[in-house]
Amino acid sequence: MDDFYRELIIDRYKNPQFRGVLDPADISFEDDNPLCGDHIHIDLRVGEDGIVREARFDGKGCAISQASADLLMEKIIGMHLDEVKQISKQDILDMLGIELGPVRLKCALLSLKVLKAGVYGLGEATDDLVEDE
Amino acid sequence: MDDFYRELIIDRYKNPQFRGVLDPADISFEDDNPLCGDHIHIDLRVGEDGIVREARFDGKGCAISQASADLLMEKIIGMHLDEVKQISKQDILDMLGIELGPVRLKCALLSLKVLKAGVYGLGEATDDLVEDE
Amino acid sequence: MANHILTTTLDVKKIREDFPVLGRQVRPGVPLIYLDSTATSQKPTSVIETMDRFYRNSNANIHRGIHVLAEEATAAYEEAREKVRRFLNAPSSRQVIFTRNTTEAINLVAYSWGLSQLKSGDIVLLTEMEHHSNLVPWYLLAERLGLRLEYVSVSDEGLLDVADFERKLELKPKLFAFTHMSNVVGTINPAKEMIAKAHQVGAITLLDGAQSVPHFRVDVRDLDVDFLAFSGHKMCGPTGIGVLYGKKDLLEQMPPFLGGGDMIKRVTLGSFKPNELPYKFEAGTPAIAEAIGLGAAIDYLSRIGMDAIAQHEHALVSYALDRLAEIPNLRIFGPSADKKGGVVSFVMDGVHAHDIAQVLDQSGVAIRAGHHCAMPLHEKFQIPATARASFYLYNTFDEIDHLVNAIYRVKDLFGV
Amino acid sequence: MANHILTTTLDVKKIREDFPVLGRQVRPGVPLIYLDSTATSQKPTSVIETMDRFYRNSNANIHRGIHVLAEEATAAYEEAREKVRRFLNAPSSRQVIFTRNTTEAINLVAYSWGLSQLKSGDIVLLTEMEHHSNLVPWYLLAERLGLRLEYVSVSDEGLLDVADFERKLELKPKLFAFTHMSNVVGTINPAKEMIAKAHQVGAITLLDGAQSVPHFRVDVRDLDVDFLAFSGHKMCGPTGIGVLYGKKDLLEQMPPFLGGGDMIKRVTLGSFKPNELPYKFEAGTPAIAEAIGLGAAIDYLSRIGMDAIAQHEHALVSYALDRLAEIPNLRIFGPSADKKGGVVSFVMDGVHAHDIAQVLDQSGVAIRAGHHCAMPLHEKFQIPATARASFYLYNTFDEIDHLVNAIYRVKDLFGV
Ligand SMILES: Cc1ncc(COP(=O)(O)O)c(C=O)c1O
Ligand SMILES: Cc1ncc(COP(=O)(O)O)c(C=O)c1O
Repeated sequence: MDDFYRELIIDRYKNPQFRGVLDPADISFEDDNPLCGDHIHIDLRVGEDGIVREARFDGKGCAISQASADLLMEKIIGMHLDEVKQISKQDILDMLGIELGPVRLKCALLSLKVLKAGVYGLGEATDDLVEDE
Repeated sequence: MDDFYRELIIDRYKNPQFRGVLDPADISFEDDNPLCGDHIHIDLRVGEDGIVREARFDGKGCAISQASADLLMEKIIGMHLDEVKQISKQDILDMLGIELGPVRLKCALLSLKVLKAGVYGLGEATDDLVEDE
Repeated sequence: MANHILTTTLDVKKIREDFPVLGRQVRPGVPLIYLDSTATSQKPTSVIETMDRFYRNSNANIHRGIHVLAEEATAAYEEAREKVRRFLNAPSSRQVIFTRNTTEAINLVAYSWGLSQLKSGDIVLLTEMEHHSNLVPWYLLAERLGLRLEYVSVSDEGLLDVADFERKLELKPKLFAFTHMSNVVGTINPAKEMIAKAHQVGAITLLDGAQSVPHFRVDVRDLDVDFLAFSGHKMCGPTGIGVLYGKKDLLEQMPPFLGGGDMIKRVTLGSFKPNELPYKFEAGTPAIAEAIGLGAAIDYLSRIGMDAIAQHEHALVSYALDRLAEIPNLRIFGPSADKKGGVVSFVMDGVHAHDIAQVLDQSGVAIRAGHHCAMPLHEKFQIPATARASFYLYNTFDEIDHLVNAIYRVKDLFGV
Repeated sequence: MANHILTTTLDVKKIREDFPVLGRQVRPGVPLIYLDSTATSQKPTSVIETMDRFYRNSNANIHRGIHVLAEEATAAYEEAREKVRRFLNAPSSRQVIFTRNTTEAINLVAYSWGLSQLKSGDIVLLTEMEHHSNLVPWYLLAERLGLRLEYVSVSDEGLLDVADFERKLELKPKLFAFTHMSNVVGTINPAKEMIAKAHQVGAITLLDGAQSVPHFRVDVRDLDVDFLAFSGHKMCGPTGIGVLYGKKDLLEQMPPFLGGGDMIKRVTLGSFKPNELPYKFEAGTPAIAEAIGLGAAIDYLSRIGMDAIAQHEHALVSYALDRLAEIPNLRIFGPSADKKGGVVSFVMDGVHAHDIAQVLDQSGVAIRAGHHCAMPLHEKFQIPATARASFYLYNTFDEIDHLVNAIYRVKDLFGV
């Protein structure tokens, strides 16, 4: 049990470091996981060079979705948008350091889905964005 | 095999005794078994006293449906219409003297169904007419 | 722990032996505690073996075949229909239509009865506690026809508001479609009285029996209900099979829904004549083995006895409500045990329902977390998700103790 | 008996051991000779046991569950979808929608694509050799929308008339829906060429693969077909499961068909947002165990090899046609062996098809008699019913000899 809820996840869930809102922001996007009501909003500030300068998430949901969003924001600060587009499902799993079943995977990947939809400038966040097909 | 196709059935199929048309007739009705294309037409002449005076069938189909129609015509001549209404599924099976699966049962009962729909003056022949529910 | 009277007339130990999966360890040393029967029930050996035997001995397509296998398969399939008829006390097995599940059964009514009988401006009355299966078909129909949908409101306690129901009936709905038992709060609605009242204003009634038929005696003649829908997989039967029961005159008037083999009497190029009931509504090769499996499930449940099952579940849920009430920071939804079936939904301050379920799973306790396909009810309660434990004939008081202990572990882990 | 080259690359003796029912005696001393696979195929042990294992070990409802069983069930269900994708060479498993059977898959297209894309006066092109499943859904739709239905005519030999097809295409049909292989005369239609021609006039194409997918390699990308429908029960899989494959852009544009759980993203009182593919079209609890069983069937067929299966069936049907041609007063329908799959339909002067089937059954030979859900084709041939023997991977040349001998017994009995 404690394996699963690694200290990192509980810690980031209870004490997130990148929770917040950026106003103004260069890129904003939000979506939810309809299966559980998880909701994630993401704001990015991006330099002219395409490098992410600041990143914040807001939302509510389970420990996995919120911790994963917090860790993801940390990860992308300093990245080029083109690199952000390359972040894969596996990167998120490595970041969390746990194994996940298909349902919790959706929780873990929600922030990445929202992030990618925002970065690509899409109208809607779809699962395709985070599947390694 | 020969059990099943009792001599009686093959005989009545090949040499029916009540095949034909009555014109005019007091009661006429026809229907088919949609599952196999069997078709039965029945004509009756009925006295003022409600007794069946003459009965003929016409149609085409399998040995069971045609033999059963032929035997049924023979059976009802001389019967009162009220008695005809009482003829049951089991009566037909007894008359044929064989056991039948659910599909062939429909073949065997087609003539009774047509007969009853005609006698009751119904617009349509339904399976309810020949089920012992 | 309070002093509880833990009584049941079921020999649960023996019943558990009928369900192979209940002997499973989900991880080495961690036995399964299955508290998710509202989502789907487990299956007894007799059901599994009945289908197995069918495939090994009698498998054939039905209705049109003359050979021995086809006759055996047809007889077994129709015998299953008769078992359903008897289980529901329905007048005729012609009124028993096999579908995939509750959802398809309700859609069948929406497409066939609804599209042909309803028109713009007509009112369909639902409730706020419906499963999506008894909402979305009506949304789709409302969009197509311009219907007006109304909802009987649900109290904070999780009961239908009787006064609101009577007010809504004054609108003269053409259809009142409602759940017999909520899959979230467990409320058992007084279906018989509600159906009678709906009939008084001329409404047709549809009862979602997904959670009632598996758990207590449902008598369609006593209820006088017009349509009843339920699923095999929630009542010890296989997946892929459900039932629509309907009153004969309604079913007879209804146009076909799906077109294809078996539902026709005659087909020419450009026209067809529909078959008689129930075949009119069973297009194509049906779920033959699954219908036969459902028949075996009904045999199994009938052998145990639906009243005994209901009593057992009532004892379990009473105990569960008492034990859960001891836990600080737990909010339990739904009415008291006397008004509900074996379902308990709850939330915990500071821990999302998904996390509760995940941590419980580590202890082998299988519950469900989410909106349970009843988003509007969750919206009403202003929560995105609940954790839900649900019980069936094979659950024990012991398992509820395990549930409670596991919930304490969640609290420890999250420090709440 | 003519001199036949009886060759096959299949080890049929070994294959037969995989199918428990083939060891059965239908009556004491009378072994089963199953020649009715076109109606439904038999099931290998691996398929039966896969479903059995699922119910004994991992049974749970899918998608929404967090516990171990739900995760295992979800993974197995989605893995089955991936197996179907690979089997069809479809681009994405999102394009694989599970239905009950071929019939429901075609109805899904008629209700969802048809109702939203077609309008009064539009032409739907079918053929005279269609199964009722690919006729009646279009009749129902035509009635609702005022469509015009046209039919590619069938020659006396049982082939589609190419010139008539090209003439009908000039009418610019919006949809061309046709069978890949006739379930009566066995004709294999040149689907790839016909689809290309239909696309040239802008038609959407739907292929009824009920008889093709089980019997030879069907590659949706190579065919470039827009929709493909087929049934699990005809390809060694269980009843209660079928598939609709569709091109992604079409499926994405299409509105939902059945409403309920799982096919939604979000529901409020009065509105909903549909889920992504393929879930948009899978309302309610799906046939979970059956999808997994279909996956096992695909594994089984793939292990044997679809090309080897097709070759074997071709050898069987060639032999059967030769042997049946020897019998006086037998009229055989359909083209020569090189243009067809493993199906032979025939009539006998003076003996109804039902009686043939019945007498054959006494010898353990299971064939089908009737219109085989293709009344219009029978009308065309001006016969009410045919007797049909059909073959699959587990049939032998020996069994065909038994069939022929049994037919001679029918002739004796009826004196024809
Ligand atoms: C060509 C064809 N299409 C459609 C069907 C219908 O299949 P199902 O009854 O599984 O829906 C069949 C099966 O009999 C068939 O042979
Ligand atoms: C009350 C209620 N209605 C309908 C359904 C839908 O059942 P199915 O998914 O079997 O169609 C469920 C099952 O979750 C339910 O609990």
